[in-house]
Amino acid sequence: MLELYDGALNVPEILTRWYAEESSNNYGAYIPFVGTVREEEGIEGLSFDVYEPILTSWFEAWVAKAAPLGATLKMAHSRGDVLVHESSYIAAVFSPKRRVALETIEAFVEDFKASAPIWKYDLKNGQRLYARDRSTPIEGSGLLGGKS
Amino acid sequence: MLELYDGALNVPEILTRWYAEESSNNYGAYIPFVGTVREEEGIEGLSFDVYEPILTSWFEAWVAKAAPLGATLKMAHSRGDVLVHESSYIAAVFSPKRRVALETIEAFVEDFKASAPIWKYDLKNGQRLYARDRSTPIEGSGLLGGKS
Amino acid sequence: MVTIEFLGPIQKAPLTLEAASLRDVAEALKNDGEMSQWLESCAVAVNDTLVATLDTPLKNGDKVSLLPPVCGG
Amino acid sequence: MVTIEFLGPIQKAPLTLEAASLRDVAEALKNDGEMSQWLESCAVAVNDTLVATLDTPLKNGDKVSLLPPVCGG
Repeated sequence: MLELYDGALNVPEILTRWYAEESSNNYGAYIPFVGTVREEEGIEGLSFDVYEPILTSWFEAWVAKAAPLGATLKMAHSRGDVLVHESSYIAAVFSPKRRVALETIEAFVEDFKASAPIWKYDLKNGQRLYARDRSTPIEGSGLLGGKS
Repeated sequence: MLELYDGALNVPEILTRWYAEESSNNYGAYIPFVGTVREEEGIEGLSFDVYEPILTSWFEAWVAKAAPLGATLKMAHSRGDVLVHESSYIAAVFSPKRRVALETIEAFVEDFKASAPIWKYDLKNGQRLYARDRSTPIEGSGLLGGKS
Repeated sequence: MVTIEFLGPIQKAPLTLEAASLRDVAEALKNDGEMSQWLESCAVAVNDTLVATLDTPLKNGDKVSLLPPVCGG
Repeated sequence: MVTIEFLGPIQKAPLTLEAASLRDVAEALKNDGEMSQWLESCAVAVNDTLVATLDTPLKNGDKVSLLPPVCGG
């Protein structure tokens, strides 16, 4: 399940609801990863643009990859502004055994960082500034910029 | 912080309280690992003995190891009986950045499995049976059994 | 006609143009000074599927999306 | 006198005995049929610190703990 919210995530509500949803599915391990906006370089917060169609297909591809391992994935992300010390991202894995859960959460979070179509902006002095130097080109980028 | 409880853990309460406790400490990543009792081989649940003095020093050594990475650790575990689909274990890491959090939760959970002085029993047909074949000798075991 | 849309931080309104393949889109955008800084770092999707070759054919009504470098989380 | 305690699944009441080092404890327990199945797989702590050698000295009042294979989680 992929959930998008306007503004900061309600972390207790999400972690608790996901735990309850899977409580009778006989998973032995539940690992959520919660990402929170850090106060640094004088920012007031971050802001996010999300392109939902491609995010959804990226997420569904991950769900399909996790299924043969017996694992289930969930994700929540913010759209728009999230202030410092608020949370903007939760990814979670449920699996029968701990090894699959530990390996899957790591790969899922790292691929999210590299591939998910979400753009981050610093909120600073009332401006919304694209965080270009912390952003990663999606694999295969540059197709349109090749020598012709 | 190390927390021991009689019986199953209140997972929503613990996950939420830990999140709140660290909410103004500028951590960017929070990863709890929640361990839940699986229904398998006809067990009614598991039961745990905990030897608190050595568990505490094991945990404090981990806290000291995580501190130079800027990371904070928390752990909760059950004593006594925990029924199937209830949870008995939560380990969590908070850190400024995701890589440290992902690497630390994995190492912390794996060392817990290998070293923490906790003994597991199957609850089956009203009996409490030591899960010897799923248990691991602590590193250095056998000292007293050497040839004399 | 195909529609070209620019995602995230690229401040540019959608374009429509005639194109038989992505190669035609690449040619058109290279002549757009505003876009030159982005082309090297953008991924490309056709109808919301990422594509890997300029030979990707386009037909009337297709949507081409440019995705600049990402940073979720 | 030192006290020997048996943790977790070892169903055995604590013992007290005279011992100048862990070597003396090992000798005493090897003659205890009930314990032989456990010795190969137990870790040993003195006053709640795990130890690695039979030469560990013991003094009056010390506590020696035997820790059988573990499985938390």
